[in-house]
Amino acid sequence: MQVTGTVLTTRRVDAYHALTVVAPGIAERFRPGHFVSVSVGGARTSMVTRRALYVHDVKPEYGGTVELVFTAAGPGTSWLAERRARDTIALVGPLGRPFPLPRDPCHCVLVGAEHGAAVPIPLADALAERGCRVDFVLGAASADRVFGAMRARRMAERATVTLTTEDGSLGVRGAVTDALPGVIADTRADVVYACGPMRTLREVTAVGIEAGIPVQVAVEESMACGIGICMTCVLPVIGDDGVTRMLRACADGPVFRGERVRFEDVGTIPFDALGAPGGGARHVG
Amino acid sequence: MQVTGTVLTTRRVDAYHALTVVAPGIAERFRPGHFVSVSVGGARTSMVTRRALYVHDVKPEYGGTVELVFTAAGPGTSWLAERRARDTIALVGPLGRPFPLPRDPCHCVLVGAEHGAAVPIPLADALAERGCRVDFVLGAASADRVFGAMRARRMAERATVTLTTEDGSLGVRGAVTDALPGVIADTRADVVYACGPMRTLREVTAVGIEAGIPVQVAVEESMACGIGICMTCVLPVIGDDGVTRMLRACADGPVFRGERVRFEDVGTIPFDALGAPGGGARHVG
Amino acid sequence: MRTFLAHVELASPVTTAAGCAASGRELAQFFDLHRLGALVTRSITMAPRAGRPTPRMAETPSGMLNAVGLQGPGIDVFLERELPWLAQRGIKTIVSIGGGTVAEYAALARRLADAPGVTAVEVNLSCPNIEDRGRVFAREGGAAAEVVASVRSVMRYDAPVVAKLAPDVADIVSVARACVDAGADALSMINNPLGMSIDTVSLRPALAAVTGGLSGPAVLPLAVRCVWQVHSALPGTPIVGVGGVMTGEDAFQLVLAGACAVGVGTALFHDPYACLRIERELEDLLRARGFQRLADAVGLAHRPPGSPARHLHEESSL
Amino acid sequence: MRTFLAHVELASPVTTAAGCAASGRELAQFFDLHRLGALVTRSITMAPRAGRPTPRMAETPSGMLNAVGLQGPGIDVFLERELPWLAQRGIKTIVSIGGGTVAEYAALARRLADAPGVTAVEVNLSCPNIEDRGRVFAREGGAAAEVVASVRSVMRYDAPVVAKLAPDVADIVSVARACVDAGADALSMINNPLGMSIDTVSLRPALAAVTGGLSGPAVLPLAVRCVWQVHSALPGTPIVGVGGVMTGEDAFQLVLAGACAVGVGTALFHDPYACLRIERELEDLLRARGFQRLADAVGLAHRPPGSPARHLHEESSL
Ligand SMILES: Cc1cc2nc3c(=O)[nH]c(=O)nc-3n(C[C@H](O)[C@H](O)[C@H](O)COP(=O)(O)OP(=O)(O)OC[C@H]3O[C@@H](n4cnc5c(N)ncnc54)[C@H](O)[C@@H]3O)c2cc1C
Ligand SMILES: Cc1cc2nc3c(=O)[nH]c(=O)nc-3n(C[C@H](O)[C@H](O)[C@H](O)COP(=O)(O)OP(=O)(O)OC[C@H]3O[C@@H](n4cnc5c(N)ncnc54)[C@H](O)[C@@H]3O)c2cc1C
Ligand SMILES: Cc1cc2nc3c(=O)[nH]c(=O)nc-3n(C[C@H](O)[C@H](O)[C@H](O)COP(=O)(O)O)c2cc1C
Ligand SMILES: Cc1cc2nc3c(=O)[nH]c(=O)nc-3n(C[C@H](O)[C@H](O)[C@H](O)COP(=O)(O)O)c2cc1C
Ligand code: FES
Ligand code: FES
Repeated sequence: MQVTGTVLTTRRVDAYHALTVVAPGIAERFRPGHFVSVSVGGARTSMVTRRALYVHDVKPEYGGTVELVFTAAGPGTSWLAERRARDTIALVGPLGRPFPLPRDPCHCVLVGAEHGAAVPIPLADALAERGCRVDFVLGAASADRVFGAMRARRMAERATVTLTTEDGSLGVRGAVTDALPGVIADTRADVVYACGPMRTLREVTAVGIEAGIPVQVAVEESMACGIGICMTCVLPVIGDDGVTRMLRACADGPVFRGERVRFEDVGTIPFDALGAPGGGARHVG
Repeated sequence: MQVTGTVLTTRRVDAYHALTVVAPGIAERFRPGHFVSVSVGGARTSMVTRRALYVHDVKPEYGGTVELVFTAAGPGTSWLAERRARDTIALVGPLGRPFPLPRDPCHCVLVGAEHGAAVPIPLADALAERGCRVDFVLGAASADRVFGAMRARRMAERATVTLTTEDGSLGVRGAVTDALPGVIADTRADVVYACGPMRTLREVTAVGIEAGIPVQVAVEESMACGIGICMTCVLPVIGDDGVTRMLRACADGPVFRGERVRFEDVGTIPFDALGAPGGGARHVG
Repeated sequence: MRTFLAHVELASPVTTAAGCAASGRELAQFFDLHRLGALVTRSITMAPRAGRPTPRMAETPSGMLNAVGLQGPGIDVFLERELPWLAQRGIKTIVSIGGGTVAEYAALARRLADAPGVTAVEVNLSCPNIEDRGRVFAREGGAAAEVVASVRSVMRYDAPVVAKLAPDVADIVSVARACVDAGADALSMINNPLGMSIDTVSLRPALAAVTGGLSGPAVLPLAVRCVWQVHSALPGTPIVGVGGVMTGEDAFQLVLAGACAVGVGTALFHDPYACLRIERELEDLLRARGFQRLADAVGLAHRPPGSPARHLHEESSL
Repeated sequence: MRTFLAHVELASPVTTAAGCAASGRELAQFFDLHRLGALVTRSITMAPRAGRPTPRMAETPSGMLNAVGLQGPGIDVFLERELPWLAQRGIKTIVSIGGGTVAEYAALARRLADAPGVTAVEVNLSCPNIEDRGRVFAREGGAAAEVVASVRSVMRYDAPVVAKLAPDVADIVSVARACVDAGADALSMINNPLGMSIDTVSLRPALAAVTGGLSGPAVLPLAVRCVWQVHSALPGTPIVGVGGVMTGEDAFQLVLAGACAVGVGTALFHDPYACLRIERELEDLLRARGFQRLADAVGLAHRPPGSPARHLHEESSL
């Protein structure tokens, strides 16, 4: 659904900007892994595409608020970063397929890198509700980009929070994937949930495969619509039938099973994908 | 010159918006009849052309401020109307050729219609300084669009202020040109200065010709640059040599002698204009 | 607000633009597709197509570039799954087709000829002609006409054939005329002009495909001009105006230039409800200007200056 | 930051775009014209021209339409007053010329051949050919080539002849090639594509001339694409990239696509200092990316993906 949300609060969280927006319909239907698309630039802007942002959190206040956490990366997110309380922004959401939750209680490791760390937090709540044990591995390039550490620590009463930074300014020096195998082993994890840059997701998936446990990843591809109609956000994913298809990160994802995503072929059309030029097609007419 | 001005105050004046902007270089060089061009829409806007606005007034505060008075007519001026104190706006100015002032004291009638009424006010100051008697005729469609009446009344100690409205909601019912002949006669005016819609300027010029006195008009044409380089703001004006040329309202004007402007031919290329298709050219190579 | 595309009546003048509404189901989550004038499908190809590599999208000033490369399921799956879903719901469907040879277009049309639920066929002529060194059909009147004639000859007589033209030509009127002479019942314009963007960080083209189609508000003035020129030359030919329509006012410009229906593409990416909003805004504008019917406004900007606007100030009942 | 246009050295890669700097004096009030790569004049015609009626301008999304109609003083007054003013000050001047017949272009070039102060001649090919039912020269390689050949044959050997191309063609490369084969020393692209806007209040075309040229950021992707395609086909031909350049980053896109100089038009209407700002921004960007000279970046986006960016991470001294 599309709503015009009113900004309730804005704040800086280290390197990130956080906006809390009143958006009842979206908050109500939110599940962890969902994202929203936000129009940027205001009236008569030259920016025609919306920006995709994960929903970090929802709260029941004012009928329902959503919290967005983002980096001012380019002109669109910079514009968003300048919003103030009482400004309105147009949102479409919740979008995408959320993380599938395990039917029975199990041990979960939640990995979040860079702004992707906004996603594990609400996911942890949902998992904890189902009686799962939740351990965190959160990381980024530097301390000011490690998001959600405090909140994770508060949630993880029974569990652990591992922080990593590339520059060693906080927690373990290195990437989340350096710490992950140890955490999986220590916690005897059943499943990994991950959100972050594509390179990280690829490595997390490799770690999961190595450890013999499934990995659920929430991917990030450049998106023009976020609702499945523009076909610009595709990546090669292997289906249940073993066939690789160019699936939409927005509507078929953003959550996929890590081992199904052909990370090494992202940005290409694998020759054996359905409908690939020169032969991949299985159903040529 | 181009300056980034800081908005000092904003206010509504009946149907108009007034912005006072700190713009020292512009204020210093301002002469009545000058205008500025204002960029609108902010970063990444889709509006690429600036908006031309007369300078209503300048004040010495903060090194020099300019006051702009305008109607929120379309998207650009509506954006301007939303500016608040401390916002910045980019201005180029002062632009155009200002009103020529008489060498010796004389009797002047200043005509302002619609937002054009913003111009006579500072002009009256300059004329009064030279010892001229200044009478006003200010008019608009309705009372809320008659600008500057109070200020004119305060200035015109020795003189008269005549107000007109089309709907009769203030002053004389009718147009400024209905009242003008009487004022010219009563004050034994030597010259008329006028600013307002083109139709009004045309009629004011006719009144001046009838009365046998010169009229100085400040015209308004759609402008893309305001500095004389785009050639979009032209109108047919008769030169000292009797030849009609398509002159630029922005750089050759906006002030012209009324009887030199071929008002009835505005929006056309008169067949006898220099360089008109099929013959008007005097200097064909 | 009703309109006619050739002899077919549409309940609204606003349709989706080809390739901008996927299978239709995606938009159905947001609103009832019956409220569209028609759903125009992506360009259906013979074989399934995986499309172009990513990045497929780059934002440009008031526009975007896309190089999707006609990703789609191919005609078999389309007829098996996508068309029936639309047909069962009675959604007016204009099927866009794309091919690499005249024969391929004809074969596609043949497959559609007795398929239930095909309101009209739109021929996407912006495909590279593999028999002419990849030159796009729409760039050459002769090639475009051949495609149109072959499609018209096999298509059901009561399904209009709409030729979709591209603006990247020296003379759009001559291409339009060639298509109409070859049997096109209506024209749709414009498809995306070819553009390009370079990433100044990677120092490489922003799109994997290097060049891509420009769409969005930036191209509206090109669309209005094309519709104007073609309507001027072929006033009897129905035109679907497409290109940069974001608001009812944009749609109104195309209508005044000569379009009897309006396609919406990029705006849908921004606002899933764009078609409904644009129809409402267009209706309000027409009413405010005193028009009783959309048809009275079609091509109205062509009337000589100063001629009386007969339709105006009469009672309105759109 | 120096560059070469054919054999002529320019002190800056940024020039004004034809018809966007009037006589030069208007901009001289704002900055020293010597800081321009060159001042490109309006297109000079044989006779003085009053141009088109107003309205001549309409704003469009991220762009504007203009229909000025080459208003100007004619070659006599230009040679008497405008050129000497520039020449006396030693301002590098590229004289744009426009005509209605091949003979007229040749006659204009003859008048410029021994005029002091002509750095180069730019041939505006977007003029209607009155001998071919008003078809614009730039739309047809043959006509464009005839004009270029006639100008080249009479022009001073040391003054480069620059052919200015329009994007409204099916194949810009073939027009470019025809011009180069006819003797063009360099190419400039793009001129304005034809667009149109309709005033939804008056229900009439927004421009008195009905259609007009589209300029501004909206056309940047078209300009980048044209420069890319032509540089790809004719890597040895110097190209002046023009169209929608508002920032140094826009200019950088054109340079990476293959332009060795960049023309700025509409941006000047917005910001009289645009040329200087754009040069500064371009220089900063080049430096930040480790380029030592502009020439190292020209056409760089054409290198095969993954090829080493040799220029990078070396010491910079632009
Ligand atoms: C499902 C999803 C969820 C996301 N969640 C977050 C989040 O919670 N916090 C956060 O900081 N960032 C998030 N991103 C990335 C965010 O969308 C981009 O940083 C943002 O779109 C960049 O816009 P810009 O105007 O700042 O930059 P520009 O580079 O100017 O953007 C230009 C265009 O490219 C698109 N684009 C550029 N980068 C990306 C990208 N990484 N992903 C998608 N589109 C892109 C933009 O949508 C726009 O159309 C998410 C992306 C996706 C796909
Ligand atoms: C010398 C001069 C001085 C002016 N002074 C004032 C003033 O003091 N107060 C005031 O209220 N208005 C003034 N105007 C008119 C004002 O410039 C227009 O109302 C304004 O540009 C409209 O912009 P918009 O975005 O609101 O409307 P839009 O119609 O969306 O504007 C679209 C484009 O048309 C141009 N345009 C539209 N109308 C005009 C117009 N009347 N004159 C020039 N360009 C136009 C705009 O610059 C813009 O490029 C003046 C105009 C001129 C030429
Ligand atoms: C992502 C995308 C995909 C498109 N796919 C097709 C297509 O399959 N067939 C077609 O004829 N046009 C296609 N188009 C062109 C649109 O139908 C339309 O002509 C063009 O985008 C201009 O309209 P707009 O500015 O409203 O998007 C596509 C456009 C976009 C942006
Ligand atoms: C008002 C105006 C007048 C122009 N006059 C000419 C001209 O006389 N000759 C010419 O070759 N191009 C002319 N052009 C085209 C520009 O030189 C340039 O090619 C085009 O506007 C694209 O660049 P821009 O987006 O930077 O304006 C003109 C453009 C504008 C906007
Ligand atoms: S972003 Fe449009 S289909 Fe995914
Ligand atoms: S507005 Fe550009 S020349 Fe007057």
